[in-house]
Amino acid sequence: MHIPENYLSPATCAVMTAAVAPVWAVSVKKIQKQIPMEKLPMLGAGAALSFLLMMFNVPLPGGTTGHAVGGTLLAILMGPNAACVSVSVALLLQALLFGDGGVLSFGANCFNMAFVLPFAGYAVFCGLKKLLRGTAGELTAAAIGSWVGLNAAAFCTAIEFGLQPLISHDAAGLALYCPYPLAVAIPAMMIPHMLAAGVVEAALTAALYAFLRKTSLAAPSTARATGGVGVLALLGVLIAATPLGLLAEGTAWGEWDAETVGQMLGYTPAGMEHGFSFSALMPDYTVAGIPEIAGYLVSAVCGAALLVIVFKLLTLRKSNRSGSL
Amino acid sequence: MEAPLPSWLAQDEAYRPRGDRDAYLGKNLLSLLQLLSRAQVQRGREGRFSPSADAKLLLTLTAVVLTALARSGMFLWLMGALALVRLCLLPARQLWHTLRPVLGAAVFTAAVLLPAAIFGRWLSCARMLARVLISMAWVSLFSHTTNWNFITGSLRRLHVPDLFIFTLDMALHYIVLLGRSAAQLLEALTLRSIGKNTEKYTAVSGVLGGVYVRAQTLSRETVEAMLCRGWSGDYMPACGSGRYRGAVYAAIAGLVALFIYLEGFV
Amino acid sequence: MIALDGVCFSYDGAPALENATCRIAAGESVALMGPNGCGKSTFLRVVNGLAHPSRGVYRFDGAEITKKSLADRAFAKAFHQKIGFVFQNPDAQLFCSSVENEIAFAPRQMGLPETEIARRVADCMALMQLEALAARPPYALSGGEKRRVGIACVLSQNPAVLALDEPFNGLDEETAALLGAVLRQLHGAGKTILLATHDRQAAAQLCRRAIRFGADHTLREESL
Amino acid sequence: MIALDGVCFSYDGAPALENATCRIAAGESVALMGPNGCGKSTFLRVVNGLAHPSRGVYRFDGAEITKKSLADRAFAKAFHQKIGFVFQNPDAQLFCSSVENEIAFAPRQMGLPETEIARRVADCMALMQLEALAARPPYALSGGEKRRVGIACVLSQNPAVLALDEPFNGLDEETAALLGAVLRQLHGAGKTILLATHDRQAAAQLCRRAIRFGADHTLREESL
Ligand SMILES: Nc1ncnc2c1ncn2[C@@H]1O[C@H](COP(=O)(O)OP(=O)(O)OP(=O)(O)O)[C@@H](O)[C@H]1O
Ligand SMILES: Nc1ncnc2c1ncn2[C@@H]1O[C@H](COP(=O)(O)OP(=O)(O)OP(=O)(O)O)[C@@H](O)[C@H]1O
Ligand SMILES: [Mg+2]
Ligand SMILES: [Mg+2]
Repeated sequence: MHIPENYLSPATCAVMTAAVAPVWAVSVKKIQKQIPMEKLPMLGAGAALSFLLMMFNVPLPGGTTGHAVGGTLLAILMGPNAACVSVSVALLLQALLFGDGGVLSFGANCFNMAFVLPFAGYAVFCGLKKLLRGTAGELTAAAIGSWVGLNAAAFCTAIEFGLQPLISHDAAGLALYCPYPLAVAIPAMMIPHMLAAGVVEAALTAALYAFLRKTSLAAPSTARATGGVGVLALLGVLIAATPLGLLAEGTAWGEWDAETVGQMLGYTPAGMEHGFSFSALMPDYTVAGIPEIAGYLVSAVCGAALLVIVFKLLTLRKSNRSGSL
Repeated sequence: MEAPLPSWLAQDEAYRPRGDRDAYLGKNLLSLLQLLSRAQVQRGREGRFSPSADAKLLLTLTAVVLTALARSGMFLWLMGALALVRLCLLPARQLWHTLRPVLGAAVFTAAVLLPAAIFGRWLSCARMLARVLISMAWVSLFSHTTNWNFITGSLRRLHVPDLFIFTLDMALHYIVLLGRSAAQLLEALTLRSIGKNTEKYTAVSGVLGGVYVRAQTLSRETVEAMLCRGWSGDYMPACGSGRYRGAVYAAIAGLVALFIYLEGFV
Repeated sequence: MIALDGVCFSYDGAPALENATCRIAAGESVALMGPNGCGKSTFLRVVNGLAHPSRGVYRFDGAEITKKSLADRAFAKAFHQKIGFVFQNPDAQLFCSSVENEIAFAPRQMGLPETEIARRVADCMALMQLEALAARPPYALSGGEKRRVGIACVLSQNPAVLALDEPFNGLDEETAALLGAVLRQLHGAGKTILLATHDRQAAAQLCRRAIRFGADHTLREESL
Repeated sequence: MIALDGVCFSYDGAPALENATCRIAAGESVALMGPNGCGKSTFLRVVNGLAHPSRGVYRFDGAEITKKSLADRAFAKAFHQKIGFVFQNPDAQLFCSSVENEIAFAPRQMGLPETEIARRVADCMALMQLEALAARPPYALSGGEKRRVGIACVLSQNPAVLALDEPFNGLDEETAALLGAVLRQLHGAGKTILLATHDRQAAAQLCRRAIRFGADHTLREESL
């Protein structure tokens, strides 16, 4: 469920980053207190694990990808704070190295996958573990917890997507970022995550946890005593506050009525009348008094550069590429 | 003291392998190992005149933010043109590596936007696609022209907490480690898989356990090596060089000025 | 038996072998020598079909070894049986759950009867003095013990060509002498031996001929 | 400087050190010798505070080294700075993203100023002839190159005690001679050297005294 670049408006990205920043700060503080020095590299190992799990991803309809995250497993093994840092780092690696998930939407991705996911999953795990006794009970709790965690994160992602057409569009009512409203985004995100990705995450979590328990490498999490109510309350407040923050930013208060929503859902084909012509791609060619020449100049540069690139790639095909491993 | 060789070892081996298909599980395990072994973190190559990484990171962030904010087509075209020009200065192989994720993202976005485009929102979809392409190109350029050693240093300059940087460094280390031990195991396995394996499942579980135990051992040894060399929990990552920072800051200022001008804020 | 013609290989653009041309006949014993990083291990990787030349041709017993030819499983298995490789880093070579299983892996793959497997395992353990370690997992051994297991599990496969990458490293004096004796006997029995080493003395005792690698990754013949 | 009294250590019930008692004074140079699996590496692990005796006492500079005493970060840091460890398997020792960073790791942890770090890195790279490899990632090196990096990154820490586990393994002749000369000079400058090796000649050239380990994991003194 990596949100790519430019699917969320910059304002949304800013709000989500602001929401996740205090979580990071608190996590780092707690980790330094709770985790002994020689266990710290395990955070890196956790990040690597999460990174590898996220490599196995499939595109989903609705604008994102589906894959396991392993956040709940990490939370169970190292505590939710450590899981938060690990998954954040894995996401940073993916954003900067593989272009998977945007740089601007990094905050939003972290909010969903590094905060909501491990904390929600861990809370469910802890709650269920008390009810279901024994090893089997603990594994069940881990599976259900991770399923819930992943779907909670997917739900947040869906909401963030679905709000985009409402809060940012141009004068003509055309969405500037993700064009799908809540009614499309939520089912498009939730159905595959509930049926596929969540199940994979649950199975992986249970299997890996069982394996680690068997080899007695799963040390009891260090953060048990501190989690609980405070974290849950923080989670609730942040989740409640995020859409408010988006709306309060002012552009959309007026349009937040049934009529507009209905209009958005109905997909009135307003853009049709523009017809199909190349120049429409840059309709405001001459905005702010730039002479048309500048536009042509830039296009010429683009064309020339593209030609060079294609040529270079063609030479690459000819020279053999089998030399390296 | 020379004991004679065992008789079988003194003879030539008369061995003819029979045809054999791998069990489903074995095949899947092999492909999993292959995937793991390819999980090597790419390391960007710095050009000779490459500016310092923190400045480049700031430039990239600025470009991405402005691209996301821009409403004028002209500015988007400009950003695209800049990215294209930088791209065509790269050597062919690096160019291909840089372009690959961009093209992937473009195809993915196009597929996602198709329904909306069919419903008549093609203009906004085209614009979104352009934005995605352009910012992806900038980010990809950054990561492929920056040595990863310097990225952690630049994060330190941007006041990211040491714990994050440490976790990042360790994650990179473990990804490489896991990939390499998977690759080595795969090599050892291919060299020694010289016939029909009668106990496929025990072999498979043994190999999986082997990967796990090796990762475990290696990570323990890493911690020991760090302890021995004076690491005591607080981490001191390297700082990158401060080359050409002024020039990059000027470029950032230029971009922002252009943005303000083209977006009609003045 | 082994014929390289103008073989080049580079890791991600960094050359490791330049225009390597050589012939090694069956039954020969050849030392590979040269400074660190000159390409000895890479040469052995090419010879074992783990790395494929970016330019040039490598032939084993007349058949060209390429990625494509090794995709034929029966051919690949026969090829890998004929040539045994002792890695420079024994850690990278071992993956079974016990020393005994490790040594039995190859004969078991070859489908030998259980009595023959047991015999080979016992003989190889005796040769490398591993009897006391039979049930130990290979990753919980000392450095020299791992090396011995690595050698034993290649011997149990009874390959026609032995490619040994610094096999004496980490062995104690007694075991090193023993390994030298075994290698001499194997050579006497007609096996081909490729020995990468920095130890001039050991090379001279075992081999008549050396291939010397230069720091520029080229190679030339030398007699010992 | 280093004092072991009746130290025992075993891995999961398998003994590796039995009742080891020895004294090593500051400025001494001592060889550790013995057959494979006799406990040399384990001895060095105990001396470096990586393994803790199950019985007996290990004192370094008069302070007892236990898990508890090493939990004090300042003490642990000072202790680890004073003693440098070259691992038997160089692969296990290297974890940074480039050779340069690897060598700079220890001085950076010590909080030295950047100019001093740069100087030490340059000096150590020159000593081990690593200049050409500065920007390479350590995992993409040949075996001997890794070993050289492993040694350089311990030298850059300038420890009072050097614990070297078979440092000559895998080095080419020239580099081995160079390392021998460096070690002799370090010994002359008053550093303490612990050298685990199977090479009797190298040991005799560098050390006056040897600790010989038996196959039964006990140790006794020997003069070279
Ligand atoms: N995995 C790798 N990735 C990139 N470069 C490599 C890799 N392995 C080796 N090299 C480089 O290839 C060259 C040849 O390496 P090789 O391992 O063949 O040397 P060698 O002769 O075996 O040296 P040594 O005596 O140290 O074992 C060296 O310059 C080395 O740095
Ligand atoms: N990780 C481990 N787990 C269990 N046993 C081990 C482990 N490492 C070593 N041993 C055992 O402990 C004993 C001592 O090993 P050590 O590595 O100290 O030997 P060494 O003297 O360094 O030998 P070498 O010359 O082969 O390096 C050996 O019997 C070995 O099998
Ligand atoms: Mg080598
Ligand atoms: Mg040892």
